[in-house]
Amino acid sequence: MNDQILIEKAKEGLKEKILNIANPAPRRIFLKVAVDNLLETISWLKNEQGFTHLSTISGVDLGPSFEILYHFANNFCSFTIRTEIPRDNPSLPSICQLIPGAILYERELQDMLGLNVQNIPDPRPLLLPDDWPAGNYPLRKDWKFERPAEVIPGGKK
Amino acid sequence: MKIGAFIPELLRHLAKKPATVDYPFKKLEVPKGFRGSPYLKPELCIVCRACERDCPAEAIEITSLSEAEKKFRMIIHNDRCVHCAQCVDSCPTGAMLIDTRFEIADYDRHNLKMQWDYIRAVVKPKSEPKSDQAKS
Amino acid sequence: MATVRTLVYLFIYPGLLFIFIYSTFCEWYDRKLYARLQNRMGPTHTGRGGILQPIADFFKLMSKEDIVPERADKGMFSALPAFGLAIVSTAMLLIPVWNYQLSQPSLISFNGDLIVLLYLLTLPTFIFFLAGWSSTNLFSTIGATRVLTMLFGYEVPLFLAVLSPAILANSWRLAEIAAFYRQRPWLMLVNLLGFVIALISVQAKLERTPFDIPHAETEIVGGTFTEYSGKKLALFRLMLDVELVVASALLATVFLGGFPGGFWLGLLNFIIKTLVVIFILSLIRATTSRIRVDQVVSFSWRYLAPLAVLQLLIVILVKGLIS
Amino acid sequence: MNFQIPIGPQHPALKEPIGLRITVDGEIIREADLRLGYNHRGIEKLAESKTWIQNIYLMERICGICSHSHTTCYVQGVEKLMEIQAPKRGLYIRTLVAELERIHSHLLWLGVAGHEAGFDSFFMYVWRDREIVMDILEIISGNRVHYAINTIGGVRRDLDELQVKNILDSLSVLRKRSEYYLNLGTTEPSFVARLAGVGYLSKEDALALCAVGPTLRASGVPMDVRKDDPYAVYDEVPFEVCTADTGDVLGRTVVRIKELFQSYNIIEYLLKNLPTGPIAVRAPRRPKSNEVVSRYEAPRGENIHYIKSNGTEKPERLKVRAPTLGNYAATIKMLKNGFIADVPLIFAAIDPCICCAERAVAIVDARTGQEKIVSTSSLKQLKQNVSPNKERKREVVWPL
Repeated sequence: MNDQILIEKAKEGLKEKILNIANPAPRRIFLKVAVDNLLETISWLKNEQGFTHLSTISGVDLGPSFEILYHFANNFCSFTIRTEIPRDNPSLPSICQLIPGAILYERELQDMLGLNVQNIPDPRPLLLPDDWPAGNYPLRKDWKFERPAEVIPGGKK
Repeated sequence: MKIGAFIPELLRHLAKKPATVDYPFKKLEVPKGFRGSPYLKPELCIVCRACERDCPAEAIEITSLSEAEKKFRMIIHNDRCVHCAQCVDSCPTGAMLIDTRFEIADYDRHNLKMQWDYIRAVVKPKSEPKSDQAKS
Repeated sequence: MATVRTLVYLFIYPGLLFIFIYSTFCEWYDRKLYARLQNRMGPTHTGRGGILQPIADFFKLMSKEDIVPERADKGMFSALPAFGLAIVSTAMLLIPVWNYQLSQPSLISFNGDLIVLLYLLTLPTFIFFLAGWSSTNLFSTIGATRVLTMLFGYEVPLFLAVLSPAILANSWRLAEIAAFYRQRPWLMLVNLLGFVIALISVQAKLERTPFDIPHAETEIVGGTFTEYSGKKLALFRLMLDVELVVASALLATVFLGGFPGGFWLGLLNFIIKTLVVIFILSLIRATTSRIRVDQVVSFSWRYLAPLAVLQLLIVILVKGLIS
Repeated sequence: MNFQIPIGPQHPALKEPIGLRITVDGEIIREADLRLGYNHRGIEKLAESKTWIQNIYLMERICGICSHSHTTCYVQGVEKLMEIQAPKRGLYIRTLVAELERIHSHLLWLGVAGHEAGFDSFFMYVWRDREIVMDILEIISGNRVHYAINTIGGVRRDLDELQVKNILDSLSVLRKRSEYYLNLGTTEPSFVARLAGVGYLSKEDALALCAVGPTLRASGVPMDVRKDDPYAVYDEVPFEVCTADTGDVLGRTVVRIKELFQSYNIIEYLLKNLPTGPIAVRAPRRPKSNEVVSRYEAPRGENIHYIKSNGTEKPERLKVRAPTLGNYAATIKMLKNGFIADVPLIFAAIDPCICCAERAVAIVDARTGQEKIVSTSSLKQLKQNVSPNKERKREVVWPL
């Protein structure tokens, strides 16, 4: 199977950088690396395995840390690289030099989870309004949205 | 490249009946399974609250009027309803049904509320519900 | 008698009253036709078959709030719609539609009225330009520059195409040109190419698809008319309708032999011939998609202008043959 | 002479609000910048507070046009989390609706392209024929737009013989019409003049900027999730991935019309090989703690959902990446050095679904002004400052 070959190749090419590699379903590979090895792993994936298409970047708030998932895809496999960064120092390198199309996803990460993406070519906020209060990151678990009470135009009957 | 490639088609339709319908005056038939607004058959409701729990729009509200008489009140907020008919699927006794009306707009959102006061029915669920419907 | 005639001419037929009513009818006709060509219903409910819809639209717009942009040149901004309407209505007076005697076919008829009419039809373009420019809106400004850019494209072919029948008829007077072709109907065929060129140029002059570039709503919102609202917009729309009638009447006079036959028959002729021209214009509008402003200019100079010159050559040849 | 033109958030070319600011030099675009956020609804956050069943309908409301694609993507992910397998007939009906939706979306796009190019007759005719497929969807699912046919573990409504026959009859009409439009759209000179060579995106750029869907395929990259990562029953259905190598708007049009024909073939295959049996299985209320990446080829391109469950009734994280967001970076590239007149066409050519792309946070009030971005609070301030009786400024500042 392609998945097995790819996993073998990953083990060969990345060696001790791999923290964990899993293949929970056909055509799905999850590879965990440390944040310091992220750029090398992605450049390995792109240049040596030909994964040029970045589907998206997901960020998950795990409580004490954030998990960032880079979903790559090519014609036969969806390859996810995951990395974890601590909550008190949420910074990770930008991958825009390798994948120019990642810019919008990285800006979204900055807005929504308050991650500090280093060397990002365009650090402006993407989604949030300009008068959004600083330090509010909506997709963090500790950010609670209070739904305002429903107001029916015309008042109560 | 053909100049005026569209002209034959256009002229062919000049004398034809328009494809559009003079809507508020003439109406199209809706098909049989059309999902309109939900309504309740109170004589079948066993107050399992499956509809209330599964409603994605929080449009169904069941309150208890009197515990002793087992009297309940259901309000369907049609102004919030998204017409997904999940309540119909969730209902184990077939008490929730959906009609085929589509002109339900109103000037006042309060007029869109529908309300039923009823005594809880004792009906055995006809068929197995599609999802796990543990009584809450 | 002459005074009464003048007054009737100015205010009733074919002056203001007739032209306003007839132009709204033409708008309805254009809209209905356009809709039916697209397999739609078009205006339906105001009046029989929606025939009063343009009038209803006019009165609705007249009663709407009228907003003048803060930074616009207020005087010019407000004066332009009325000015434009006046120009196209004046142009209508030159069309020979009265009882059709060669001596007195219209209120004023003189040798060279063709040229005056063409110039009166050029002025609305400048009105649109000024309207867009004085709005000081970005979209209006782009629309205004597009108006002028397009003018350089279609104006010369239009002039050449309209002048070639005049050369053949050996007259610069509309009534005489029409009379000439009525006597020799087969000579109208000589001007067929010119007629096509003139139709395309008039389409561009009236800013209808494929030349609705200056007010292309999907590109630059409303273009020149972005800031116009209420009464001013109503007048502009009326002006466009009148311009449509005048332009189609001009083409009917020059290429289709005018409107002979006294008052009633002349009126019938007028209506039928303008409606035929408007039908062709609507068909062009329905058949094509909007092109870019650079494509308009290159199309005009690459195809229309050489063809117009060719038409001129044909006319000169034919003239040599028949004389 | 450069000046900036705001396209949006409210603009007739955009059917949904988005802020696009272009710097033009005469009629030529020099710079383009994109501003999202006008339309944010906070769906990702909201999904974390809704149950798995409620989320089906929430996902459906990400987008009106591709409502089925988001639910399918979500539902097949959740099915994997819950370790259930939808029955074959259910999957066939799911695929059938997906392909009908693709037809409806592509026809809609074709009409919109005509409208953006000022070709209103084309738009009217295409949309008239699109009604046929809308009616089919209404008969199958009970609604024209939000079909709500998916449920966790299968589909909600079955097909009967009469419906199958109706759909096949309508398809033959649609097929004939699509051939006509393919012929017309590629021969009408004024239309072709607007499409050909506009919004060029090279193969390298398309790959580097991670474009998806027909935008990518029109640049000559045969990437289609249906083929690469078959979900539902696409591994059983024969079809081809349509590509074009022109990389312009005309190429995207051709790719979409070719895909229409593929969809007709797929639907015919599905209806002729429709298996019997149940249409859904019972789903548990809670999945185990797990995670899944679900991909789907929406009409606009690759749609990807990352779903993480924590063993409760509600998802821990639901990340949605709709195809439009993936194409924005490429759009900016395409717009540069184009004409103002081409903005709506280039923008429409990615088939933007702004609702899809914008869904991450609760309230958004930003408004793109002409010179600067003005927030609502300062707008309200402005409104209070300018009283109706105040004298108007007389000085005129010419924009040029």
